[in-house]
Amino acid sequence: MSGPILEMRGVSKSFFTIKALQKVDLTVYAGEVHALMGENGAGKSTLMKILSGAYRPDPGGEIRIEGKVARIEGPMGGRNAGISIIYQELSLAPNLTVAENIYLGRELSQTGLLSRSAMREGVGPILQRLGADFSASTLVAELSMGQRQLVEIARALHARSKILIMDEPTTSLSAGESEKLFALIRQLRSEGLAIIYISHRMDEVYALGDRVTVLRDGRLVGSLDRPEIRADSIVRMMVGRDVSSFYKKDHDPHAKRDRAVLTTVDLGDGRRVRNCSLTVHAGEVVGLAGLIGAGRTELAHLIIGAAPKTTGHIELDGERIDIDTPRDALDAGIAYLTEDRKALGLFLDMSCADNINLAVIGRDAKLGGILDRDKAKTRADEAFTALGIRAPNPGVTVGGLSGGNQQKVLLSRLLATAPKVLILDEPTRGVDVGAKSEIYSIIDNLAKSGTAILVISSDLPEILGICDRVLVMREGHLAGELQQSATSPMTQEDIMALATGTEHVDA
Amino acid sequence: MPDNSPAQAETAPSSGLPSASDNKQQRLRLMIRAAGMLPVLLILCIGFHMLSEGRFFTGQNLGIVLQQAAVNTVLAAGMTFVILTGGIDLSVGSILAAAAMAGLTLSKMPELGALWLPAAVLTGLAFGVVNGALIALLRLPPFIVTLGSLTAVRGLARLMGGDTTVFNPSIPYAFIGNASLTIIPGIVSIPWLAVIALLVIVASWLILRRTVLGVHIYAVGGNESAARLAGIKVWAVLIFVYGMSGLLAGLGGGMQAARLYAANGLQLGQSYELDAITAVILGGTSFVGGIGSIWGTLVGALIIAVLSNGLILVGVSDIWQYVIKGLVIIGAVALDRYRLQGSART
Amino acid sequence: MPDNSPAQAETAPSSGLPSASDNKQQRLRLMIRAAGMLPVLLILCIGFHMLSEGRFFTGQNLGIVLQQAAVNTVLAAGMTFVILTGGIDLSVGSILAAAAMAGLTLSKMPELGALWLPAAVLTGLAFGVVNGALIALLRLPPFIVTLGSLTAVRGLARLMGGDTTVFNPSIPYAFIGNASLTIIPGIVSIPWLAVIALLVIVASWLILRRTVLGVHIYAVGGNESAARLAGIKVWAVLIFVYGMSGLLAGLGGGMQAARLYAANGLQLGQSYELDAITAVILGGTSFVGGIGSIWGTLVGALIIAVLSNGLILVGVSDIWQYVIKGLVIIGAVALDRYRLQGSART
Amino acid sequence: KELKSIGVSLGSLGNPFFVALSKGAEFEARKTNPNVKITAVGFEYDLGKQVTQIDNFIAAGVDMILLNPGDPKAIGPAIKKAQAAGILVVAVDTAAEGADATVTTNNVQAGEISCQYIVDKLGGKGDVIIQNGPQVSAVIDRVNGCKSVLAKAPGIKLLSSDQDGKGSREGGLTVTQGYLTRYPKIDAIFAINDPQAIGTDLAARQQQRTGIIITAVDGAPDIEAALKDPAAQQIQASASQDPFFMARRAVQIGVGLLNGQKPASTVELLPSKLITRDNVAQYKGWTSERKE
Ligand SMILES: Nc1ncnc2c1ncn2[C@@H]1O[C@H](COP(=O)(O)OP(=O)(O)OP(=O)(O)O)[C@@H](O)[C@H]1O
Ligand SMILES: Nc1ncnc2c1ncn2[C@@H]1O[C@H](COP(=O)(O)OP(=O)(O)OP(=O)(O)O)[C@@H](O)[C@H]1O
Ligand SMILES: [Mg+2]
Ligand SMILES: [Mg+2]
Repeated sequence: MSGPILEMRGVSKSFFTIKALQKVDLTVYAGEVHALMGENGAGKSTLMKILSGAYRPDPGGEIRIEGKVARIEGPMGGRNAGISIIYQELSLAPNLTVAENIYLGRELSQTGLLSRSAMREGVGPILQRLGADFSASTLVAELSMGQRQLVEIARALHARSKILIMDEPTTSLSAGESEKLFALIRQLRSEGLAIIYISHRMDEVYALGDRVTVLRDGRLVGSLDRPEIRADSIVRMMVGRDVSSFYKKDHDPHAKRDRAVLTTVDLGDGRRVRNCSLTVHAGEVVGLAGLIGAGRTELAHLIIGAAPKTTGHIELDGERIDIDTPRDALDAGIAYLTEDRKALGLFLDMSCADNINLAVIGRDAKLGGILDRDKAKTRADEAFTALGIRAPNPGVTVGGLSGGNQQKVLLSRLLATAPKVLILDEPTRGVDVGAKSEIYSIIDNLAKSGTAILVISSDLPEILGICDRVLVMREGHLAGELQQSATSPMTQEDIMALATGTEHVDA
Repeated sequence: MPDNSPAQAETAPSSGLPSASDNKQQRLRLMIRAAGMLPVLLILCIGFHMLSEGRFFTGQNLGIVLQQAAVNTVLAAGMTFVILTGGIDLSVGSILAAAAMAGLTLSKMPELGALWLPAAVLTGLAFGVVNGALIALLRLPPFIVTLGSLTAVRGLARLMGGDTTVFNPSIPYAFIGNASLTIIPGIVSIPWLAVIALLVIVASWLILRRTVLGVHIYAVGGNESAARLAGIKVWAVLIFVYGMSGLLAGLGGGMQAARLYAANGLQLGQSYELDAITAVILGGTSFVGGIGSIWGTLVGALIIAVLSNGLILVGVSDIWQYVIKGLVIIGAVALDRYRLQGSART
Repeated sequence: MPDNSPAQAETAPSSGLPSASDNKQQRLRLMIRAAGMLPVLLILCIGFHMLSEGRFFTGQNLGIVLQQAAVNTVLAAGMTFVILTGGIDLSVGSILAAAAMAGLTLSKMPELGALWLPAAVLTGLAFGVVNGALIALLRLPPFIVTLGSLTAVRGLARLMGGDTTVFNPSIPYAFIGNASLTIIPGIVSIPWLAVIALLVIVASWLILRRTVLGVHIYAVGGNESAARLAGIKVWAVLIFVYGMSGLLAGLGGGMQAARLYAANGLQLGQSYELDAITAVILGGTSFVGGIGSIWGTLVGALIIAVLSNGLILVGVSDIWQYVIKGLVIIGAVALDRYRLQGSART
Repeated sequence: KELKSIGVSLGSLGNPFFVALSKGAEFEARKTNPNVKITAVGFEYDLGKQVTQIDNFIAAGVDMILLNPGDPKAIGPAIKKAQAAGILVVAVDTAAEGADATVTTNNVQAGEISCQYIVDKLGGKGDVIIQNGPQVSAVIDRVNGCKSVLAKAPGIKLLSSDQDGKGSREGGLTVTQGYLTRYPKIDAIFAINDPQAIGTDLAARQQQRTGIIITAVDGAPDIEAALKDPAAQQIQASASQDPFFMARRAVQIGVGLLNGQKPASTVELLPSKLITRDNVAQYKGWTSERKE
């Protein structure tokens, strides 16, 4: 084997007082997929941002590329060193077209004038390879989250570099798109690229990883070679303890369900959702699967009144109710966890306590509007213990928490309203294994206590693991239903078949 | 407008300090942030005191400074509500003029004269609610709506007085404009205008920090779409803040009327909005919304008043007052930025 | 400031119609968006023509409208660059005054007189670059920085002329201020001021739409941190846009000087920034940055000029001009919003 | 030739002085032709805006422009343009280069009599402040008139003349508050116009400073009231202007010119009379019903 293409030695980084990385080493070879693992906040993204030039490391460490010491100064430095990166937080300009975003910072020009057509043509092949269903001249603002992620991937691939970093590239992709990406990654590996791959989805790491490096609390824990890659060992290295029974299903999945809580009849918005009729019973966990852009989020928005419906109506406990705004939904007892917690869920500059109490402070208030600060404090403290939120105290701002803890804060806000129906949109997106299993057990406990739960997820193992019944959406309508039964368990293939509509499956 | 955060190439908000050990330092940082421009204010005061041969820190002069700061403080308090939601209100100067005209006109009617102050305040409220309704219900950009009413309300203010100065040397409650509240007879007294301004600040603080509405205002400014999904009636919050800004502009109009015994639809309140916005921003409230405090606004308004007063005391000519004021405003935020960065680095 | 998008609870712009079948409709929508306020402009023109008994659409009057729109168009073009990056420049009026003063002062020197126009433009550029440097390098908020220079530069402009009017009836190149370019002798001629404004618009369009720098300006406005991560020198882009705004304000100062043969540090350019910003926003450029076009700005500037001219032609009194102007500005954006919503629904 | 339409461009409508001016113009114009079309606009002391307004008047085809020039010299080219379009231009309140005629108050004289009053009252000895205002020619003339009188009295010390009271009550109040703190002894203040004088008085009363003689120029309605107000003892005189009459004269001269009658002189200076607390009862103010 030739020498490593990348060596990082003793790299540290602190933000003011937090030590995000302490003397971390990383060695990557050409032609391998190197998985970087760790809990939320372990420092994975920070390490990669140092490599790409977005952050400047603390003095002391050393980075070698192809054996030569490299000083990476600024994003341009990273690019010139042959490194391209897909950032965890999408970093696209929504007001520009797909082609402009892909070429951003290295536009094609002729005698000082921009060559738009050349750029459009230049990105065609890569979009095709990724199976993108949008054109190079589409505005990024018009794309869904998943499609935007494809643009990010296209941008990184298009730069044709030696080292490709992918920081959680599949969080917004569903099984189909992910498969296409994996095929591409394998091909790039065979072409001799070094790929650093970060994900919280174990199955992806098993499928792709040639080697795994694990970080914990900003320190290197160790590296594993292909033969040593096993779930228990990785998880133990990440978390520092064993995580048993990942998917928890203590509530009875086969119980007889006769009390329908949420029923939608022929719901549609005249655009992306048509004739959706579904029912969720008390104590039931129903999954909603589908490809990206199938309209699942849109359907959830219709149910909670965040988008105007043109057809159909909603019944709660058998009675027809009018829901025109999210406020109506909350008052009726329907709570919704958004898929985009930063943009649509949290108030990053506000404290955890304020975030948790936000939906119920009106209910708690004294004299018609004076904050009940004691009640709010108690509620926040309770939520911290109940969900195991790891933060110094409820007074710190949410923006500083790790993804998993942010998700739990958001979940606490919904639970504070004591909902009858809980709609969870991608509840574990970007959340590490430890927090994931905690969220699963929260869902399980809620189901046990009789809450009707609808889980929208693109993570098929997750859907199969926690749901009693799965609905599949395709192109805006419900394409079918799969029932968990003792004799024939649901499989990923069943779901994919319904989601893509390629093959007829008896439901 | 982008709030150029001090973090350099870093993308994520640099706020995060989850680990317990750092908690103390975080609190310290927050305190420094809250203290905000106070050091700048102190430096200015002391500087002017020395340059003016000890004329600045006299009971009488401090009274004058407070009085001059009062109207701008009241306007800036209203502006704080608006800017906290990420909006802006350019129409406060015109609303102030219209309210003063309405109040003075009423004050000259024999039977209704005593009601002039409520009339002025309600006039302001009415214009503010119209602004808010246009912004919240028709979803028009605040800058354009209030720019439009800056112009239109100015016209209405002139119409009210038939385009001349309305004056009433015997306006009821004139004491709020020129008299002082005596605390210790002969030694400490505070101008009534300053008392009113202080009450407005305290009331604003109560609303912002002790009521549900206050939390909702910060939430709408922090993340409007999340606020909507969390069940907050965003439109109601917006109408409230613009209504509040209008109401306080109306109160400011009443204060000016009592102080000057006169109002002129065209001249009164010209470009007051710039002073109010400056006070808010000097006070550390972020233009993107969701971050800021009313105490900062008070400090900001005091800085502006001290600057105007001090430069005259020192005998700086009118022209140089412009130059120096401009530079001090820029210098103050630069200092603030530098100070915050420094503290963040230690 | 939040750009209250017409979409309801949706967060991201709800415009999206990615599938190919909808492509035509999308293009139609884009065209309507680009046409922007054109219908409003046409309605105003026709309305004024009828109300003024046919005086509006005469060669002479159209020339006057174009000439009056010219300076504001030039300022608004610079402002478009700034607002596209999500910033704002309040200092253009003061910079215009300072540049005009500098130019006129130079024009009276026998040897250097001919250089007065470049001198004015360079003066503007210098102030603009200082603004840009403060914003880009010290990362101060644009509103405060340019508010500070609004004041400080005004003071400097007054200093330059010793606080009096500088007057030069024989200023070189006076023709650009008052003469016209004849296209068809005796029938069609365009004021030189309008020609300059049009050239500025075309040049701005070229920069924004046909150069790499233009894409970078849009990118910084759309997502500043993404732009930084893509290796764009954000600081350079910011210095460029504020420099450009200053340069064009300097050019505007030169144009005013040539038109008036005179300049006054105190009086010239007062609150021009509001007109420039109004033109930009009427033209559909978003305050949050990243979205907008220079053609829209041209239409916005023409609307303002037509309004001023038409109201006088019709003989509306000064007071009512205020009221009507304010309402038209609000009405225009409301109409625009309504129109876009309508088209989005079809 | 009949006067069919007239354009009026004034400093700022909304200022009672200019309102009285525009009323006088309207009164006289209606007397010659009851159907005359009058458009009065304020240029807010922006020369560029005034030139624009003149252009618009040209486009609107008026017969005469009544003008309060933003700058006496700089407005010259615009006046020429209007004249080239066959329009008569008459300047009021401030002289303008090239205008067909000018009617103004004698502002130098107004400043003189207002400050002479101070000198006389002080017996030629004392500390005096000139509270300046926006640097337009009328203000500059008044200050020059005042300075020339003060210079003739060697016992008078001029403490300051470089602060701008912005022509308003508020500005006068703010500036005076500073002055009162800065100077322990002030014997008299000359304010360049009436609103500033009233602001000055308010500041003095607020700080219980007495013995300051305040004089001004204008004779506006509010100074009339103040001169009659026993509480405002320190306001003692104002050199009056008569805007209503000024505008009427301007229109009269203009109509004469339209019909080929040349006035004796292109500049008509209207003398200013000093109103004091003693003679204010006889003063006929700006807003009194005028029919003659
Ligand atoms: N810009 C920043 N300013 C301050 N602290 C930061 C910043 N970026 C990251 N941190 C902190 O550094 C630590 C490591 O964060 P990092 O984003 O690298 O974690 P990660 O392993 O990528 O986590 P995740 O799996 O959630 O993406 C965290 O404690 C985080 O709060
Ligand atoms: N914010 C948005 N702006 C524009 N179009 C959108 C937006 N969100 C979704 N869409 C479009 O609406 C359709 C349905 O998207 P939706 O998000 O409801 O699907 P989903 O099944 O939840 O997929 P995802 O996994 O991406 O969340 C897609 O075609 C998508 O392009
Ligand atoms: Mg990460
Ligand atoms: Mg979704």
